[in-house]
Amino acid sequence: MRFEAPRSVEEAVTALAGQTGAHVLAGGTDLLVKLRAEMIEPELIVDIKRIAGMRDVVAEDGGWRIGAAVSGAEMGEHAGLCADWPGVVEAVGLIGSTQVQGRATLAGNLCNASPAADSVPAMVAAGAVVRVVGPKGTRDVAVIDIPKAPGKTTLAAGEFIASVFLPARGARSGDAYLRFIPRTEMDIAVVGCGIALSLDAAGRVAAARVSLGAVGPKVMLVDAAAEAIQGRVLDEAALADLAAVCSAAATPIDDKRGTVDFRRHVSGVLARRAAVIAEARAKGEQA
Amino acid sequence: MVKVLLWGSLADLAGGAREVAVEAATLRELLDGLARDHPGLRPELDRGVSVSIDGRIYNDSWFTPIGPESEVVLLKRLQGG
Amino acid sequence: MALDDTKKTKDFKVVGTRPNRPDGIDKVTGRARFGADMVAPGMLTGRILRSPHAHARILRIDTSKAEALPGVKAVVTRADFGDVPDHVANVIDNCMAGDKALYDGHAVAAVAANSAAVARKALKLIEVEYEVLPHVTDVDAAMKPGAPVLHEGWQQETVPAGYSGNVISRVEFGHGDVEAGLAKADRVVARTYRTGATHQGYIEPHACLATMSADGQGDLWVCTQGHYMVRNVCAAILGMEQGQLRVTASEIGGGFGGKTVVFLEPVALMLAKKSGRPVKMVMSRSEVLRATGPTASTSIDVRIGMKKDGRITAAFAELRYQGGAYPGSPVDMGSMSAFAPYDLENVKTVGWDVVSNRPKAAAYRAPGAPMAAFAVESAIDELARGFGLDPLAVRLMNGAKEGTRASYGPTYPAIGLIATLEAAHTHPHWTAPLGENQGRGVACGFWFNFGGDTCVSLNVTPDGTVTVSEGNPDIGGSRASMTMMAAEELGIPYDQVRTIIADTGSLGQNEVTDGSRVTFAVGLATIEAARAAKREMCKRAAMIWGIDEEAVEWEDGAARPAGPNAGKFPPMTIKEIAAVASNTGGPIAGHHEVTAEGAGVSFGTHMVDVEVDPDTGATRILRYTVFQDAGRAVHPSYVEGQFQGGAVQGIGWALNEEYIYGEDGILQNAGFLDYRIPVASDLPMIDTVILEIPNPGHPYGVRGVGETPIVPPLAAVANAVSAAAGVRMTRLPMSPPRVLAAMQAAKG
Amino acid sequence: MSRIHVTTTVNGDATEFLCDAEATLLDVLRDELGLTGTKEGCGTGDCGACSVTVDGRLVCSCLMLGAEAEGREITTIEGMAAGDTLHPLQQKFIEMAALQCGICTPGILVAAKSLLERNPDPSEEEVRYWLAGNLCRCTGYDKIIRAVMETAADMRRAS
Repeated sequence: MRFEAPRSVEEAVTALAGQTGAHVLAGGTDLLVKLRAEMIEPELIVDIKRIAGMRDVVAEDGGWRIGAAVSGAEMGEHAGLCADWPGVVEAVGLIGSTQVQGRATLAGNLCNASPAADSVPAMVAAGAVVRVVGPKGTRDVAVIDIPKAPGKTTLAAGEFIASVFLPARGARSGDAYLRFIPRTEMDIAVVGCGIALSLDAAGRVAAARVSLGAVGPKVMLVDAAAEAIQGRVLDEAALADLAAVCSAAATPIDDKRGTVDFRRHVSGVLARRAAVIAEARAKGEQA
Repeated sequence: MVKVLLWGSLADLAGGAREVAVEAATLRELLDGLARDHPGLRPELDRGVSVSIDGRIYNDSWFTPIGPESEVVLLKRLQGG
Repeated sequence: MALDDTKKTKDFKVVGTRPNRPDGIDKVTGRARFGADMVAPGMLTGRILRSPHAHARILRIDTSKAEALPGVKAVVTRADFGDVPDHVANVIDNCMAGDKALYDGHAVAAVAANSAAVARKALKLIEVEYEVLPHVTDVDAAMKPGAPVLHEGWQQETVPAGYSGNVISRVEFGHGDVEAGLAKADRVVARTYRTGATHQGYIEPHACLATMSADGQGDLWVCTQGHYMVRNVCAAILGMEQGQLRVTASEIGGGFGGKTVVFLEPVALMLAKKSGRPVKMVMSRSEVLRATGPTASTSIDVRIGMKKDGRITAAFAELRYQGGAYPGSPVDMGSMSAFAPYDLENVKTVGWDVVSNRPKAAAYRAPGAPMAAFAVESAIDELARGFGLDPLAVRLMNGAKEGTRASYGPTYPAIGLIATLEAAHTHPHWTAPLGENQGRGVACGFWFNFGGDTCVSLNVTPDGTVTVSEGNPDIGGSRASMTMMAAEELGIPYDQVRTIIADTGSLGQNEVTDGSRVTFAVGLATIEAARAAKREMCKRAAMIWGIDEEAVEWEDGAARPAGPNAGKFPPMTIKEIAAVASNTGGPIAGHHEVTAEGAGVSFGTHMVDVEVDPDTGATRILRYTVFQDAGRAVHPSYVEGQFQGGAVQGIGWALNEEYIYGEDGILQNAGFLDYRIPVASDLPMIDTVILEIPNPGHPYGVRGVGETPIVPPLAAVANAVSAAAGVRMTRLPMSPPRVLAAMQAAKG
Repeated sequence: MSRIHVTTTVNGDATEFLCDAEATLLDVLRDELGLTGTKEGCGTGDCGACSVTVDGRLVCSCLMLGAEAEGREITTIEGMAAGDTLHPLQQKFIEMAALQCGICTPGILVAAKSLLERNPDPSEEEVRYWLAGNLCRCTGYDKIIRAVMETAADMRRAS
């Protein structure tokens, strides 16, 4: 195995081009676990952290462009991100321990392509777009289109994610992400739910994006959930409808972390709770 | 004679008696006497037992004295963690 | 000289205080050397190839390609060990599979190579041809006729006809007439309870460093709860004389019973023997979970009858414990301890030891008792609540006391159960208000505690300070406790004594650090060794003063003339006597070798408040209080630490920890990610109340305290969750999906 | 396969080492540099026993390659005391019996120090969540949490 730490995107693309068994290293919190477990035996590891800009958070078009090597801890310390996309920041903050937070990244969480990745439903709800670089140039891709199947992404050979773009939050808007785990920390999500919504002047839901994690082979954007609350005040009836739609939309499996029935039920529970938080944030309340 | 209380399944192997009498003044004499008088107990005795004498539990000390009025109870060999 | 046999509380100067531990600085600075921290010149790395099948016949192992790989210095399989004595046959078969691999992770071969990378590569070159066999991992399934049988012909004479060969033994305890007693009850609860298999979960993986010389001498550095056990077992397996194998215990990073057996050690020695080089082996976490530890999973039927005033009329439990691939589940201990806290006229327990395709169960803190207590204490709680009675009052009414005939046979001497119950009953926790979705549970627990072979050597140095050598690895502060007892007995300051853990070449046989025995048994031997040294020092003073030995007594660290005819001499301190030791007969020491008997049994009562989320079934522990009899708390901080640690391990067992096997018999959660031990944010502070009912079998009244604290929490938490959720939980762990499903089923 | 030459700073000392590309920082610290105070409990970032700081940021050294240490500043448990003067956390852990076996202790101390550098007045909940990635199987965490909070109070009083 070889290790390279290129200083530019071009160098990284060159290093990865045509190299079989090459893996990109950002935070490494998934990659090193797989390496150690001998699930992967790379020929080459390309550390992208020394590429200019990879560790920066930059304001762009009213939103934020987050370098692929920005850690969860750094996001949590960024006042602008925390103010605009608290749900995304909280979601990335849920990944692993304080120690893991010191390294784990949004891009890595996405490329690991686990259906249970915490930050991914939050990014999907936020309408995040990633900038993919590779031998054929640069392209912007919606986060929802990156995961293909458990452990697999739509990235082509030699491509990697250079940054994640969170769009402008918009007026009267808020987001939230909740997950269910058996302990209070250190577990993989049994169910995750991200919601981003905007309210109209009357406090009705003007637009919403609702996503679910860990209840299907990949993250899902639940359009029916958004439709269920569209134009409504988030009263008990609306929340109950939201919960029912999310429970129905979930297509989970039984595994060591949870059962089908449990995951379906909790999908609705989390959607309801996350919606209340997102609504409060959209109203400018502390939540 | 010392009266020895046997646990339930051990009693079955000693002919059904929950209590047997053995001529013994020490733990060693007690264990030897039980094996001699009740051959059915031998496999369990060979696997090892603990013995409660007047409420104190002994595992190994052969020459622990046993009085004729002592309360003697055989126990499965204790394990710990 | 006059020496009191027992000290009274008011006399203690050191015991009962909280000095800093002698190994503290090493452990907070990273200097302390644990199992994996040792190196030797020319050292090789050893690694183990493990079975990917739950049950398979090993048809052929071809190691030739691995042996040919450059850098590989030795390859070992079961064949290298040949025939071994009967008493270690199962031990080596568990360390290295023979004809069959009996569980996922069972070792089948090992290599030693000059780097970890080469060793890893070599494992891949070992070809093993398996014939995969049907497997069974569930205890009830393993007992059924027709279940895949692990070992033909191993069933003991105690098992009636009609059971699978996996049922190894049956045991029965009790007295009275259970059926007649149940007939007198106003209500009988009859339920089946199940517990998952848990792992001891020590944070330090098993590790050792072995060397073997051509002349047959061996040395082993190892993290273990008992290096004398390691010596004896490894010597038997390798056909060595015990005196030729010197074992040194490293600092030990947790054990809880899981390091009372060997796993790597015989293999490392064999690799060292074949390679002629030192071999270091360190397990990965997944190896620890797949192939060491765990405890038994259980299925337990309980029937208890109660009068409406709370009096128990009869109690019955049938306990089925699968202990993994070899006989020896802790069902005997479970059967003996199940009803130990109660004064019962009619009681019976039946225990079944069952093998299955899982790693062989190792002891885990009060082995066998927590599961039995979970079942029994749940049933008692259900009865008490059903009659609208105070669960603590019911336990006080039925609780065992001095003179009670224990369910396992003997009559109790002075014991502390009632004291713990009374302390719980009057504690503010018991009457604190509870909120919505919250519940409070209580439960009692019992453990035997042991003594066993123990040696202590106490030496007085020329400057009059003292060294104590003991042979039991210090797993939770025992060097501090021994130092305290030596200082107490000698009447000198704590910092004038240093205690070390000696290697197997330095002391006689020592029983493993288990059964909560160390503070009791090693403490007893330390006190006796100090008394021997005091006698010698009194003798030296008598020589110097020219008076009779009998006319000298020891007090406050000095020899003093005593009695009317002793004469008037100023006291001679330990330092003064030590300074002239060479002139008065030579170096001064005391030592004591004993098979300690008379460890006092111990009882505890736990109280816990929980909140259950009605929407998700998630349980949060809100408040927890432990009440336990310590006999005498030598270092109260470490007693509290045992209470707290045991309680939290029990909370983990109750809520989240379990071995999860797939249909394929493969362990699905062999890592700390999905084997979920409690984390700091899961817990509140764990309050403790230490009761002190002295053990008459120890000079200072000490009882073991380490194991009892894990006995009550499974039931205490289950009783609290059942109260909060409004439905009786009978299966552990009470994971959120199980609690939610139970709540939904109860709602209909 | 040639080894990688890395120049870094460990506990304030300029340090060079050679490592294989797949070697973790934990492997390097323990096996190349002899700094065995950093422990391996799991190798998967789930136990925190291998906690160190890299450029002041708390990480699991098992989840970082040794090669990544180039130009970084690493601090381990061995760098916590100043000569024979213990850090207040180290002293308090001993005094309050906040360790039993001691295997998790180095990682917990490194993590707790990192917390107090960021938050000198943490609540009990903040301490518990910050340390959630540091498993301890002996203590039930009670005395650890108390020791961290008391140290924080002492350090606030002293400053």
